[in-house]
Amino acid sequence: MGQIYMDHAATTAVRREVAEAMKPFFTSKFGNSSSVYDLGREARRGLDQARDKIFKLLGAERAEEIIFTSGGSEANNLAIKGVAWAYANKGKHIITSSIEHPAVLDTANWLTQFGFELTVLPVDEYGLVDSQKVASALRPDTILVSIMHANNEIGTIQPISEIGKIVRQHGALFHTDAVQTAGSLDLDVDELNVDLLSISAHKFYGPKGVGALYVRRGVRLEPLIHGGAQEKRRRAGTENVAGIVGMATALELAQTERKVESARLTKLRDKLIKGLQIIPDTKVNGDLENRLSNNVNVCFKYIEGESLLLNLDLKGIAASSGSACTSGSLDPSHVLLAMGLSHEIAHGSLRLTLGRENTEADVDYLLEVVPEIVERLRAMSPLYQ
Amino acid sequence: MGQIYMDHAATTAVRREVAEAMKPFFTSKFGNSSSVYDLGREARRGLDQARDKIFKLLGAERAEEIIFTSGGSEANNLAIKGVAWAYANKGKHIITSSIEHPAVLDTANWLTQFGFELTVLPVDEYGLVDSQKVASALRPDTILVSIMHANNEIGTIQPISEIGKIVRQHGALFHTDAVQTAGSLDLDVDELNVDLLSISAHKFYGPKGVGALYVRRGVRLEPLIHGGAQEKRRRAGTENVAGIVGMATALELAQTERKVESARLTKLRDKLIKGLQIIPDTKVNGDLENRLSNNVNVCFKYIEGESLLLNLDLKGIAASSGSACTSGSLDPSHVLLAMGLSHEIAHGSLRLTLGRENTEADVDYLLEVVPEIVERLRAMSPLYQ
Amino acid sequence: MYSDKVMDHFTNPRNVGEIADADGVGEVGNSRCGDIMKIWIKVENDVITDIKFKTFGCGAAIATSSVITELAIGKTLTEAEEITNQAVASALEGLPPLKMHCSNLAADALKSAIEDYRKNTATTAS
Amino acid sequence: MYSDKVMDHFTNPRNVGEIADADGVGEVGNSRCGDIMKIWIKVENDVITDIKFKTFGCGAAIATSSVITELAIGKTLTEAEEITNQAVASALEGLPPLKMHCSNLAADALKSAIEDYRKNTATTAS
Ligand SMILES: Cc1ncc(COP(=O)(O)O)c(C=O)c1O
Ligand SMILES: Cc1ncc(COP(=O)(O)O)c(C=O)c1O
Repeated sequence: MGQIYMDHAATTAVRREVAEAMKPFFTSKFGNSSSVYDLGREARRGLDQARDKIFKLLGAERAEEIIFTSGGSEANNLAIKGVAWAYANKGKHIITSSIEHPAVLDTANWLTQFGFELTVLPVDEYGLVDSQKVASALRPDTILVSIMHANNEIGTIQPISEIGKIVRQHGALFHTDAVQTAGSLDLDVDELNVDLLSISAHKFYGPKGVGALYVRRGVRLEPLIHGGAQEKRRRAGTENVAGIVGMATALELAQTERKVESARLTKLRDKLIKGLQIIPDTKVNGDLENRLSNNVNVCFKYIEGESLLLNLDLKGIAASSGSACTSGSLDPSHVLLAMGLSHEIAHGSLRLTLGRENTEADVDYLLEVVPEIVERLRAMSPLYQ
Repeated sequence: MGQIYMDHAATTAVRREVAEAMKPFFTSKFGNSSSVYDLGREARRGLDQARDKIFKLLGAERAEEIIFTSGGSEANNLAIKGVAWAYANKGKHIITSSIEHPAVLDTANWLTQFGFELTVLPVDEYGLVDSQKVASALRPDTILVSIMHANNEIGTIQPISEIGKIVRQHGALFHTDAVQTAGSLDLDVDELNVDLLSISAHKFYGPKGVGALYVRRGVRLEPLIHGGAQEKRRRAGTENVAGIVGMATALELAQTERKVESARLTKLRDKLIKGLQIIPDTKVNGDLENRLSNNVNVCFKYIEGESLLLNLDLKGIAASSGSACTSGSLDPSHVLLAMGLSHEIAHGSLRLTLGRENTEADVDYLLEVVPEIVERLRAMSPLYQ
Repeated sequence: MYSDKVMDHFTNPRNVGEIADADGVGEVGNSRCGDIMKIWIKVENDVITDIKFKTFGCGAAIATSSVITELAIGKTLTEAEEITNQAVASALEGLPPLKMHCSNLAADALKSAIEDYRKNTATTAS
Repeated sequence: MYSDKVMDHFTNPRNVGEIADADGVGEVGNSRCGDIMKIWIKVENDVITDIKFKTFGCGAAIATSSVITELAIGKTLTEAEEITNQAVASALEGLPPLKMHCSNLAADALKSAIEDYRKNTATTAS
């Protein structure tokens, strides 16, 4: 039985070209990029080239607008705490949405103990943030708005460009968590009207433990990690050169292949959604129009997510759920709840996120296997009559 | 002309065994360790085994006492800010020393704007912290003392066990930055009397961008990076599994080979020091007894460090200096200044840090080349008569 | 994550179903926290002669429900009442720490079914 | 980090040394900041006929000192005074950003030497 991986929103495998690009920086070009000697300069060159690639791919103005981090969570923390501490004199109001990743929500919440005020905007039943609600929430002391580009669970893509226009006209800074979109959507920071943007390499076939924060020129930022002079004093620590080179290579490949691959995945996605909808008492979550090309998210009523995942795993399928039982908490996905789903239904969610290795045969296999499993679990469920 | 790398305190190359251990986690075992399916469990197993290795090598009590970070700087920031925020109710006084790494000093300094008070202890001419000075500096509201295990520039090893005893009897927490010693000294957290201890993989032939913080059971810690539930909610972000596995492998190898390799390096180090001392107007920095086995640090009066390094690079030797010109700041090494050296002399420092690949022939070559370079630069110096 | 024993009970759960003319029915949990267990028992001379369950919940919840039906059948009510959640976890060769609290409710469901039986018989007797 | 031109002047610095009977001597920088440049000039009919330097400092400091001696020799004092630190950096095909401020002092050292010459001749004339 082959393994079918359909959890690309969780993480992806490092692709061959990326692994190759990283290799020399582990061994022969291992120098510390801050050093003056030849080995250090080689590392510096690797770093500079990676930064150049990335700033251009994001449509940024200059290389210095990119700060390398240890991943998406650090990038989000740096964006929010960094702006908050740097602009606390100007104001202490921050706006975000109820469906953000915990690395945004928890971070913004943490700041409230220091006198920062937080407005968490609701979303509609499709998980969309209303740009008019952003406009009404803006206050004279609003320093930052953070709305994610696309949601990791339901794949809903937000009207970032529109929101950004409103926020920036108002004079506040605008951050977007683009961790889920960096490998699949066009990321032009000027078109998106963003001042800060987070990415994470392992979501687009790069290595885990590397990310970046785009910070528009002129935006002040207090470091999250203090210490050495790396990253123009905005992020201390010896740079993960191999990882950074890997990220740049991965982003370049993903952006080059973006259109063709997106079209291919959209077809598979739609076939999958259509096939799963045939199962009775099934609800498709998220917006069907403004949706990541690889995201499928459905709720099967009367059954619980983890037992579904375990059964899928036994059939060789790797998938994910917004079930509380997979996260170790009591409450299921805060995203599904924010969209108005009941706890009971939210517990039965299944997320399938497609990627490079998936084929139509995989989709067909899934459509064969899932109905049986759902039926079996429902037969065992005290909620199903 | 071969390349001679003598800057192992800056960074080291990933050794073959480590690269091998990391490999599968980039490609075949790439799963997200939080996932329930098989691929996720494989990653989780890699992570668990790495954590087990490391907690045992540090003489810790349990695996949960290890928090993985993106390196030494993050570990130091997490230790200091994490304890400060968690214990602010108890007190706001922190003690450290004048020769700490910037990741400790800048972090502690940053906290003073939030009402934390900082005592920065002086060191003697050998760079040693006096444990009696620590004792006198302790106050009822002291929550944390952070003294590094060994200094990265001068190699001086501090009496950590003694200081730790005093601090912990007083009821404060004790952190040590062991980034420079993890690969070369015995690191038993109980013998060292520490509550928190930082390490960084790239200093002991592991990859860059991975480190760990040991946190004694019962010590509370506010996260530095908020978000997901990883690392028992003390450090959010998808784990760099490959890097973490690499770090564990590297630490295990280093600790196994520690005694034999230390003895070998001590011999080379002493030959190097003796040979360089023959050059007139040369000062050896640091303590000759309590010293890392691989550290040589000398000042050649009347010359400047960067020009020395450039000349060495032209001869194929990679080394480092506490010169301001290598760091881009105006002031030379804060460590050398803290030991009482004048700016002029501190500018002429040379640090040679030995490692696995270095042989006696390397030392001989250095002793042949350095005197010529020093003479040439002095002939050009307006300070030398 | 799960022991072989848990996976065995999860993939081949014993005694799934309902008992139409049950002497006692117990239910614990709620859909908010994600685990609901319902247990039906038949009792003859104070001994559990038949037992069935239905569970909405994760792998651990299903396995604990299944294993408790094996543990309880043939036991007197007093013996059955003494089965602890801890004993259920042991019979499964352990559960992941996170699952010890939220999904290990089968003993409570059984107790609730026995209580229900006692209530029913008390009513009948009175 | 450094251009080939900088490395050329660093490894083969021109006009290193002192002029015993110099007409003007200039010194800038201090050991605190890590760069000290000293320049000696001989002047005939307002033209710099000989020039030497000694520098304590980084690669950039040595290269800028060396290149300014080449730029200045044969120039009139007025021409020499017009050499800017920027021109020195350009003659070296650029300097790393960090070095533009702290180590690019050669033009100042030359100006100081010319000033010294003027002061000396003024004193003699009076
Ligand atoms: C003593 C000491 N502490 C902390 C660090 C920071 O470690 P990293 O560069 O891995 O963040 C270093 C080295 O750079 C160091 O030598
Ligand atoms: C939308 C979003 N933001 C942030 C993150 C955090 O990224 P990382 O795990 O690389 O820290 C993730 C994924 O985990 C994500 O999906």
